[in-house]
Amino acid sequence: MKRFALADRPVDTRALRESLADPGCGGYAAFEGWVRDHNEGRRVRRLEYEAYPDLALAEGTRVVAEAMERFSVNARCVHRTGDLAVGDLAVWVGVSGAHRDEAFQACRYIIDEIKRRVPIWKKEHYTDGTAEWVNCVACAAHS
Amino acid sequence: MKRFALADRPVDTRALRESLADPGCGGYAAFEGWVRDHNEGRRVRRLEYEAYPDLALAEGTRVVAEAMERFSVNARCVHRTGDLAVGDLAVWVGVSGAHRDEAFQACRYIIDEIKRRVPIWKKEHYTDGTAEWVNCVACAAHS
Amino acid sequence: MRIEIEYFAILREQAGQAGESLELDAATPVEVYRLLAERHGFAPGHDRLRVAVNDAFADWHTPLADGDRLVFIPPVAGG
Amino acid sequence: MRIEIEYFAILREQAGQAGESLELDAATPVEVYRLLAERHGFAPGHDRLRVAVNDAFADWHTPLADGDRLVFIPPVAGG
Repeated sequence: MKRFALADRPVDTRALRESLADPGCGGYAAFEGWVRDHNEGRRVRRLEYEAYPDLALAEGTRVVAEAMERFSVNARCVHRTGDLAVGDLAVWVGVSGAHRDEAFQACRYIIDEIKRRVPIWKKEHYTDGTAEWVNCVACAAHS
Repeated sequence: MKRFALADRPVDTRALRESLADPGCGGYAAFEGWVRDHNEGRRVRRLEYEAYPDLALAEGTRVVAEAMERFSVNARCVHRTGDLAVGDLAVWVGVSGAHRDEAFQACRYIIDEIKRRVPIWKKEHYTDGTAEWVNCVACAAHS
Repeated sequence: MRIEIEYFAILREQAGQAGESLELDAATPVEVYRLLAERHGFAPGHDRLRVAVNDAFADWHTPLADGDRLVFIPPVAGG
Repeated sequence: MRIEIEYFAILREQAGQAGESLELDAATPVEVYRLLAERHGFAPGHDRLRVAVNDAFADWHTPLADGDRLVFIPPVAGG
Protein backbone atom coordinates (compact mmCIF):
# COMPACT_ATOMS: atom_id res chain seq x y z
CA MET A 1 0.00 0.00 0.00
CA LYS A 2 1.40 3.34 -1.05
CA ARG A 3 1.41 5.90 1.75
CA PHE A 4 1.47 8.77 -0.72
CA ALA A 5 0.36 8.75 -4.33
CA LEU A 6 -0.16 11.10 -7.25
CA ALA A 7 -3.34 10.56 -9.26
CA ASP A 8 -4.06 11.91 -12.73
CA ARG A 9 -7.77 11.06 -12.45
CA PRO A 10 -10.51 11.23 -9.80
CA VAL A 11 -9.68 9.60 -6.48
CA ASP A 12 -11.75 6.78 -4.95
CA THR A 13 -11.85 8.11 -1.40
CA ARG A 14 -14.11 5.30 -0.22
CA ALA A 15 -11.53 2.64 -1.07
CA LEU A 16 -8.80 4.72 0.55
CA ARG A 17 -10.82 5.03 3.74
CA GLU A 18 -11.49 1.28 3.77
CA SER A 19 -7.78 0.64 3.58
CA LEU A 20 -7.33 2.44 6.91
CA ALA A 21 -10.01 0.43 8.74
CA ASP A 22 -8.63 -1.24 11.86
CA PRO A 23 -10.47 -2.80 14.83
CA GLY A 24 -7.91 -1.18 17.13
CA CYS A 25 -8.77 2.32 15.93
CA GLY A 26 -11.44 4.50 17.52
CA GLY A 27 -10.84 7.69 15.57
CA TYR A 28 -10.62 8.53 11.88
CA ALA A 29 -9.90 12.04 10.60
CA ALA A 30 -9.92 13.02 6.95
CA PHE A 31 -9.17 16.15 5.02
CA GLU A 32 -10.07 17.00 1.43
CA GLY A 33 -8.89 20.00 -0.50
CA TRP A 34 -11.50 21.08 -3.06
CA VAL A 35 -11.08 23.43 -6.00
CA ARG A 36 -12.66 26.70 -4.92
CA ASP A 37 -14.34 29.13 -7.30
CA HIS A 38 -12.36 32.09 -6.00
CA ASN A 39 -8.95 33.00 -4.63
CA GLU A 40 -7.76 36.33 -3.33
CA GLY A 41 -10.67 38.14 -4.86
CA ARG A 42 -10.44 36.55 -8.32
CA ARG A 43 -12.99 34.18 -9.86
CA VAL A 44 -11.39 30.82 -10.61
CA ARG A 45 -12.65 28.74 -13.55
CA ARG A 46 -10.32 25.74 -13.30
CA LEU A 47 -6.97 24.62 -11.92
CA GLU A 48 -3.95 22.79 -13.19
CA TYR A 49 -1.66 20.85 -10.86
CA GLU A 50 1.79 19.93 -12.04
CA ALA A 51 4.09 17.69 -9.98
CA TYR A 52 7.76 16.91 -10.09
CA PRO A 53 6.82 13.25 -9.76
CA ASP A 54 9.93 11.54 -8.42
CA LEU A 55 10.61 14.05 -5.69
CA ALA A 56 6.92 14.62 -4.92
CA LEU A 57 6.49 10.90 -4.27
CA ALA A 58 9.60 10.70 -2.12
CA GLU A 59 8.78 13.82 -0.09
CA GLY A 60 5.06 13.02 0.23
CA THR A 61 5.88 9.52 1.46
CA ARG A 62 8.30 11.04 3.96
CA VAL A 63 5.63 13.43 5.29
CA VAL A 64 3.11 10.62 5.83
CA ALA A 65 5.74 8.42 7.48
CA GLU A 66 6.68 11.27 9.83
CA ALA A 67 3.04 11.67 10.90
CA MET A 68 2.59 7.93 11.44
CA GLU A 69 5.70 7.79 13.60
CA ARG A 70 5.07 10.98 15.55
CA PHE A 71 1.39 10.38 16.31
CA SER A 72 1.26 6.54 16.30
CA VAL A 73 -1.41 6.40 13.60
CA ASN A 74 -2.05 4.85 10.21
CA ALA A 75 -2.28 7.36 7.35
CA ARG A 76 -2.41 7.89 3.58
CA CYS A 77 -2.48 10.82 1.22
CA VAL A 78 -3.28 11.22 -2.48
CA HIS A 79 -2.72 14.38 -4.52
CA ARG A 80 -4.27 15.04 -7.93
CA THR A 81 -2.34 16.25 -10.94
CA GLY A 82 -3.62 17.61 -14.24
CA ASP A 83 -6.73 19.63 -15.02
CA LEU A 84 -9.35 20.11 -12.30
CA ALA A 85 -12.70 21.87 -12.34
CA VAL A 86 -14.32 23.85 -9.54
CA GLY A 87 -15.56 21.41 -6.90
CA ASP A 88 -13.09 18.66 -7.78
CA LEU A 89 -11.06 16.97 -5.10
CA ALA A 90 -7.42 18.12 -5.28
CA VAL A 91 -5.91 16.38 -2.28
CA TRP A 92 -7.09 13.75 0.19
CA VAL A 93 -5.64 12.83 3.59
CA GLY A 94 -6.96 10.04 5.83
CA VAL A 95 -5.75 9.03 9.28
CA SER A 96 -6.93 6.32 11.66
CA GLY A 97 -5.71 5.98 15.23
CA ALA A 98 -6.60 4.68 18.64
CA HIS A 99 -7.87 8.10 19.75
CA ARG A 100 -9.23 11.16 18.01
CA ASP A 101 -6.63 13.58 19.29
CA GLU A 102 -3.78 11.85 17.46
CA ALA A 103 -5.91 11.35 14.34
CA PHE A 104 -6.72 15.07 14.11
CA GLN A 105 -3.17 16.18 14.81
CA ALA A 106 -1.66 13.79 12.28
CA CYS A 107 -4.19 14.78 9.61
CA ARG A 108 -3.39 18.44 10.11
CA TYR A 109 0.34 17.78 10.12
CA ILE A 110 0.16 15.89 6.83
CA ILE A 111 -1.84 18.46 4.88
CA ASP A 112 0.26 21.35 6.22
CA GLU A 113 3.57 19.67 5.39
CA ILE A 114 2.37 18.40 2.00
CA LYS A 115 1.42 21.93 1.02
CA ARG A 116 4.70 23.30 2.30
CA ARG A 117 7.23 20.74 1.15
CA VAL A 118 5.99 18.61 -1.74
CA PRO A 119 6.86 19.91 -5.23
CA ILE A 120 3.39 20.23 -6.75
CA TRP A 121 2.47 23.53 -8.35
CA LYS A 122 -0.94 25.03 -8.93
CA LYS A 123 -1.91 27.18 -11.90
CA GLU A 124 -5.16 29.06 -11.53
CA HIS A 125 -7.20 29.86 -14.63
CA TYR A 126 -9.54 32.79 -14.02
CA THR A 127 -12.91 33.55 -15.51
CA ASP A 128 -11.40 36.61 -17.20
CA GLY A 129 -9.20 34.33 -19.34
CA THR A 130 -5.93 34.98 -17.52
CA ALA A 131 -3.92 32.37 -15.62
CA GLU A 132 -1.26 32.41 -12.94
CA TRP A 133 1.04 30.04 -11.08
CA VAL A 134 0.04 30.50 -7.46
CA ASN A 135 2.53 31.68 -4.83
CA CYS A 136 5.13 32.60 -7.35
CA VAL A 137 4.53 36.27 -7.91
CA ALA A 138 8.21 37.04 -8.25
CA CYS A 139 8.65 34.16 -10.72
CA ALA A 140 5.82 35.42 -12.85
CA ALA A 141 6.92 39.05 -12.88
CA HIS A 142 9.13 38.61 -15.95
CA SER A 143 7.04 36.05 -17.76
CA MET B 1 -31.38 19.42 5.89
CA LYS B 2 -30.88 18.33 9.48
CA ARG B 3 -27.67 19.63 11.01
CA PHE B 4 -27.63 16.87 13.61
CA ALA B 5 -29.34 13.51 13.43
CA LEU B 6 -29.59 10.24 15.31
CA ALA B 7 -29.49 7.09 13.18
CA ASP B 8 -30.52 3.61 14.26
CA ARG B 9 -28.87 2.01 11.24
CA PRO B 10 -25.63 2.43 9.23
CA VAL B 11 -24.90 5.94 8.03
CA ASP B 12 -24.41 6.85 4.35
CA THR B 13 -21.37 9.07 4.79
CA ARG B 14 -21.01 9.59 1.04
CA ALA B 15 -24.42 11.27 0.77
CA LEU B 16 -23.68 13.38 3.84
CA ARG B 17 -20.40 14.55 2.35
CA GLU B 18 -22.13 15.41 -0.94
CA SER B 19 -24.60 17.58 0.94
CA LEU B 20 -21.71 19.77 2.11
CA ALA B 21 -20.26 20.31 -1.38
CA ASP B 22 -19.96 24.00 -2.23
CA PRO B 23 -17.99 25.72 -5.01
CA GLY B 24 -16.98 28.39 -2.50
CA CYS B 25 -15.31 25.86 -0.20
CA GLY B 26 -11.66 24.87 -0.45
CA GLY B 27 -11.41 22.69 2.63
CA TYR B 28 -13.39 19.73 3.94
CA ALA B 29 -12.60 18.04 7.26
CA ALA B 30 -14.35 14.93 8.52
CA PHE B 31 -14.20 12.88 11.66
CA GLU B 32 -15.52 9.39 12.25
CA GLY B 33 -15.67 7.58 15.57
CA TRP B 34 -15.30 3.84 15.11
CA VAL B 35 -16.05 1.07 17.58
CA ARG B 36 -12.69 -0.05 18.91
CA ASP B 37 -11.92 -3.58 20.06
CA HIS B 38 -10.49 -2.42 23.37
CA ASN B 39 -10.93 0.27 26.01
CA GLU B 40 -8.84 0.86 29.09
CA GLY B 41 -7.25 -2.54 28.87
CA ARG B 42 -10.44 -4.53 28.30
CA ARG B 43 -11.41 -6.37 25.12
CA VAL B 44 -14.62 -4.97 23.67
CA ARG B 45 -16.97 -7.25 21.73
CA ARG B 46 -19.74 -4.80 20.91
CA LEU B 47 -21.31 -1.50 21.97
CA GLU B 48 -24.74 -0.17 22.67
CA TYR B 49 -25.58 3.51 22.31
CA GLU B 50 -28.68 4.85 23.98
CA ALA B 51 -29.85 8.42 23.42
CA TYR B 52 -32.32 10.67 25.17
CA PRO B 53 -33.68 11.55 21.73
CA ASP B 54 -35.46 14.90 22.22
CA LEU B 55 -32.67 16.54 24.14
CA ALA B 56 -29.91 14.86 22.14
CA LEU B 57 -31.37 16.30 18.94
CA ALA B 58 -31.77 19.76 20.43
CA GLU B 59 -28.31 19.86 21.98
CA GLY B 60 -26.56 18.26 18.98
CA THR B 61 -28.20 20.77 16.66
CA ARG B 62 -27.05 23.56 18.98
CA VAL B 63 -23.44 22.30 18.90
CA VAL B 64 -23.34 22.19 15.10
CA ALA B 65 -24.94 25.65 14.85
CA GLU B 66 -22.36 27.05 17.27
CA ALA B 67 -19.52 25.69 15.13
CA MET B 68 -21.04 27.04 11.91
CA GLU B 69 -21.41 30.47 13.45
CA ARG B 70 -18.06 30.59 15.20
CA PHE B 71 -15.95 29.29 12.30
CA SER B 72 -18.04 30.43 9.30
CA VAL B 73 -18.41 26.92 7.90
CA ASN B 74 -21.07 24.48 6.80
CA ALA B 75 -21.35 21.37 8.98
CA ARG B 76 -23.36 18.27 9.85
CA CYS B 77 -23.17 15.47 12.39
CA VAL B 78 -24.85 12.08 12.72
CA HIS B 79 -24.66 9.81 15.77
CA ARG B 80 -25.61 6.14 15.80
CA THR B 81 -27.86 4.54 18.39
CA GLY B 82 -28.50 0.88 19.10
CA ASP B 83 -26.19 -2.13 18.79
CA LEU B 84 -22.83 -1.68 17.08
CA ALA B 85 -20.08 -4.17 16.31
CA VAL B 86 -16.32 -3.57 16.38
CA GLY B 87 -15.38 -1.49 13.35
CA ASP B 88 -18.79 0.12 12.95
CA LEU B 89 -19.14 3.86 12.56
CA ALA B 90 -20.54 5.39 15.77
CA VAL B 91 -20.41 9.09 14.95
CA TRP B 92 -19.69 11.15 11.84
CA VAL B 93 -18.85 14.85 11.56
CA GLY B 94 -18.32 16.71 8.28
CA VAL B 95 -17.34 20.36 7.77
CA SER B 96 -16.73 22.37 4.62
CA GLY B 97 -15.32 25.88 4.62
CA ALA B 98 -13.43 28.39 2.57
CA HIS B 99 -10.13 27.42 4.20
CA ARG B 100 -8.77 24.35 5.92
CA ASP B 101 -8.00 25.99 9.23
CA GLU B 102 -11.64 26.78 9.99
CA ALA B 103 -12.75 23.37 8.71
CA PHE B 104 -10.37 21.54 11.06
CA GLN B 105 -11.21 23.71 14.05
CA ALA B 106 -14.96 23.40 13.54
CA CYS B 107 -14.74 19.62 13.09
CA ARG B 108 -12.77 19.29 16.32
CA TYR B 109 -15.14 21.60 18.16
CA ILE B 110 -18.17 19.60 17.10
CA ILE B 111 -16.90 16.16 18.07
CA ASP B 112 -15.55 17.43 21.41
CA GLU B 113 -18.78 19.20 22.34
CA ILE B 114 -20.99 16.36 21.11
CA LYS B 115 -19.12 13.94 23.34
CA ARG B 116 -19.27 16.32 26.28
CA ARG B 117 -22.79 17.69 26.08
CA VAL B 118 -25.15 15.48 24.10
CA PRO B 119 -27.07 12.89 26.16
CA ILE B 120 -26.02 9.69 24.42
CA TRP B 121 -24.67 6.90 26.58
CA LYS B 122 -22.37 4.04 25.66
CA LYS B 123 -22.51 0.56 27.13
CA GLU B 124 -19.50 -1.60 26.44
CA HIS B 125 -19.91 -5.36 26.20
CA TYR B 126 -16.64 -7.15 26.85
CA THR B 127 -15.35 -10.44 25.50
CA ASP B 128 -15.51 -11.86 29.05
CA GLY B 129 -19.31 -11.51 29.03
CA THR B 130 -19.53 -8.49 31.34
CA ALA B 131 -20.87 -5.08 30.32
CA GLU B 132 -20.56 -1.55 31.66
CA TRP B 133 -21.94 1.93 31.03
CA VAL B 134 -18.85 3.97 30.19
CA ASN B 135 -17.86 7.00 32.27
CA CYS B 136 -20.31 6.26 34.99
CA VAL B 137 -18.24 4.35 37.49
CA ALA B 138 -19.96 5.96 40.46
CA CYS B 139 -23.38 5.22 38.93
CA ALA B 140 -22.50 1.59 38.41
CA ALA B 141 -21.04 1.06 41.88
CA HIS B 142 -24.38 0.12 43.41
CA SER B 143 -25.90 -1.62 40.41
CA MET C 1 -49.26 17.78 41.15
CA ARG C 2 -48.13 15.00 38.81
CA ILE C 3 -44.54 14.71 37.54
CA GLU C 4 -43.47 12.29 34.79
CA ILE C 5 -39.99 10.76 35.03
CA GLU C 6 -38.20 9.14 32.10
CA TYR C 7 -35.11 6.99 32.57
CA PHE C 8 -32.29 6.31 30.13
CA ALA C 9 -29.23 4.09 30.08
CA ILE C 10 -27.88 3.08 33.49
CA LEU C 11 -30.71 4.74 35.43
CA ARG C 12 -33.28 2.91 33.30
CA GLU C 13 -31.58 -0.38 34.15
CA GLN C 14 -31.31 0.46 37.85
CA ALA C 15 -34.90 1.68 38.09
CA GLY C 16 -36.04 -1.43 36.22
CA GLN C 17 -38.37 0.70 34.09
CA ALA C 18 -38.31 3.34 31.35
CA GLY C 19 -40.36 5.81 33.36
CA GLU C 20 -42.82 6.40 36.13
CA SER C 21 -45.06 9.13 37.41
CA LEU C 22 -45.23 10.69 40.84
CA GLU C 23 -47.87 12.60 42.79
CA LEU C 24 -46.16 15.32 44.78
CA ASP C 25 -46.67 18.58 46.52
CA ALA C 26 -44.51 21.49 45.36
CA ALA C 27 -41.05 20.15 44.59
CA THR C 28 -37.76 20.82 42.76
CA PRO C 29 -35.78 18.36 40.61
CA VAL C 30 -33.20 17.81 43.35
CA GLU C 31 -35.93 16.76 45.79
CA VAL C 32 -37.44 14.35 43.28
CA TYR C 33 -34.02 12.90 42.52
CA ARG C 34 -33.26 12.28 46.21
CA LEU C 35 -36.57 10.51 46.66
CA LEU C 36 -36.04 8.29 43.62
CA ALA C 37 -32.35 7.69 44.30
CA GLU C 38 -33.33 6.23 47.64
CA ARG C 39 -36.16 4.19 46.15
CA HIS C 40 -34.08 2.70 43.29
CA GLY C 41 -30.60 2.79 44.77
CA PHE C 42 -29.09 5.35 42.38
CA ALA C 43 -25.53 5.80 43.61
CA PRO C 44 -24.29 9.24 42.48
CA GLY C 45 -25.25 12.50 44.16
CA HIS C 46 -27.28 14.89 42.02
CA ASP C 47 -24.18 17.08 41.53
CA ARG C 48 -22.67 14.36 39.29
CA LEU C 49 -25.73 14.45 37.01
CA ARG C 50 -27.59 17.03 35.00
CA VAL C 51 -31.33 17.34 34.82
CA ALA C 52 -33.77 18.16 32.02
CA VAL C 53 -37.26 19.51 32.51
CA ASN C 54 -39.55 19.19 29.48
CA ASP C 55 -36.60 18.24 27.25
CA ALA C 56 -34.41 21.23 28.13
CA PHE C 57 -31.48 21.37 30.54
CA ALA C 58 -32.69 22.89 33.79
CA ASP C 59 -31.52 24.01 37.18
CA TRP C 60 -31.80 21.46 39.97
CA HIS C 61 -33.63 24.02 42.10
CA THR C 62 -36.26 25.24 39.62
CA PRO C 63 -39.77 24.77 41.06
CA LEU C 64 -41.63 22.10 39.09
CA ALA C 65 -45.11 22.54 37.64
CA ASP C 66 -47.92 20.04 37.21
CA GLY C 67 -47.31 17.77 34.22
CA ASP C 68 -43.56 18.49 33.97
CA ARG C 69 -41.39 15.76 32.48
CA LEU C 70 -38.11 15.11 34.30
CA VAL C 71 -35.03 13.31 33.00
CA PHE C 72 -31.90 12.73 35.07
CA ILE C 73 -28.77 12.73 32.93
CA PRO C 74 -25.77 10.69 34.04
CA PRO C 75 -22.33 11.64 32.66
CA VAL C 76 -22.16 11.00 28.90
CA ALA C 77 -19.60 8.77 27.25
CA GLY C 78 -17.14 11.54 26.51
CA GLY C 79 -14.95 9.73 24.06
CA MET D 1 30.86 17.21 -17.75
CA ARG D 2 27.23 16.93 -18.81
CA ILE D 3 24.34 18.10 -16.60
CA GLU D 4 20.67 17.38 -17.34
CA ILE D 5 18.11 20.01 -16.35
CA GLU D 6 14.39 19.32 -16.02
CA TYR D 7 11.84 22.12 -15.77
CA PHE D 8 8.43 22.10 -14.13
CA ALA D 9 5.50 24.49 -13.89
CA ILE D 10 6.38 28.16 -14.32
CA LEU D 11 10.04 27.51 -15.13
CA ARG D 12 9.02 25.00 -17.80
CA GLU D 13 6.82 27.65 -19.37
CA GLN D 14 9.48 30.37 -19.13
CA ALA D 15 12.22 28.13 -20.50
CA GLY D 16 9.86 27.03 -23.27
CA GLN D 17 10.99 23.43 -22.83
CA ALA D 18 10.71 20.54 -20.38
CA GLY D 19 14.45 20.12 -20.09
CA GLU D 20 17.85 20.64 -21.62
CA SER D 21 21.39 19.48 -21.15
CA LEU D 22 24.53 21.50 -20.59
CA GLU D 23 28.24 20.86 -21.05
CA LEU D 24 30.12 22.50 -18.21
CA ASP D 25 33.34 22.48 -16.31
CA ALA D 26 33.10 21.90 -12.57
CA ALA D 27 30.01 23.69 -11.29
CA THR D 28 27.51 23.95 -8.45
CA PRO D 29 23.69 24.22 -8.75
CA VAL D 30 23.75 27.93 -7.95
CA GLU D 31 26.16 28.57 -10.83
CA VAL D 32 24.01 26.57 -13.24
CA TYR D 33 20.89 28.41 -12.07
CA ARG D 34 22.47 31.84 -12.62
CA LEU D 35 23.52 30.86 -16.11
CA LEU D 36 20.06 29.57 -17.02
CA ALA D 37 18.19 32.38 -15.27
CA GLU D 38 20.01 34.83 -17.50
CA ARG D 39 19.41 32.73 -20.62
CA HIS D 40 15.67 32.21 -19.99
CA GLY D 41 14.78 35.29 -17.97
CA PHE D 42 13.93 33.51 -14.69
CA ALA D 43 13.09 36.33 -12.29
CA PRO D 44 13.65 35.07 -8.72
CA GLY D 45 17.05 34.75 -7.11
CA HIS D 46 18.13 31.21 -6.24
CA ASP D 47 17.41 31.91 -2.56
CA ARG D 48 13.67 31.92 -3.31
CA LEU D 49 13.89 28.43 -4.84
CA ARG D 50 15.04 25.00 -3.73
CA VAL D 51 17.10 22.66 -5.85
CA ALA D 52 17.07 18.90 -6.32
CA VAL D 53 20.02 16.85 -7.58
CA ASN D 54 19.13 13.37 -8.81
CA ASP D 55 15.61 13.64 -7.33
CA ALA D 56 16.69 14.60 -3.81
CA PHE D 57 16.74 18.04 -2.22
CA ALA D 58 20.30 19.33 -2.32
CA ASP D 59 22.48 22.20 -1.23
CA TRP D 60 22.94 24.99 -3.77
CA HIS D 61 26.70 24.75 -3.31
CA THR D 62 27.22 20.99 -3.65
CA PRO D 63 29.70 20.25 -6.45
CA LEU D 64 27.95 18.55 -9.37
CA ALA D 65 29.13 15.34 -11.00
CA ASP D 66 28.95 14.22 -14.62
CA GLY D 67 25.44 13.03 -15.51
CA ASP D 68 23.71 14.73 -12.55
CA ARG D 69 20.05 15.71 -13.04
CA LEU D 70 19.11 19.15 -11.74
CA VAL D 71 15.63 20.47 -10.97
CA PHE D 72 14.96 24.01 -9.75
CA ILE D 73 11.95 24.15 -7.45
CA PRO D 74 9.89 27.36 -7.26
CA PRO D 75 7.73 27.93 -4.16
CA VAL D 76 4.91 25.39 -3.98
CA ALA D 77 1.27 26.29 -3.82
CA GLY D 78 1.04 26.23 -0.04
CA GLY D 79 -2.67 26.31 0.30
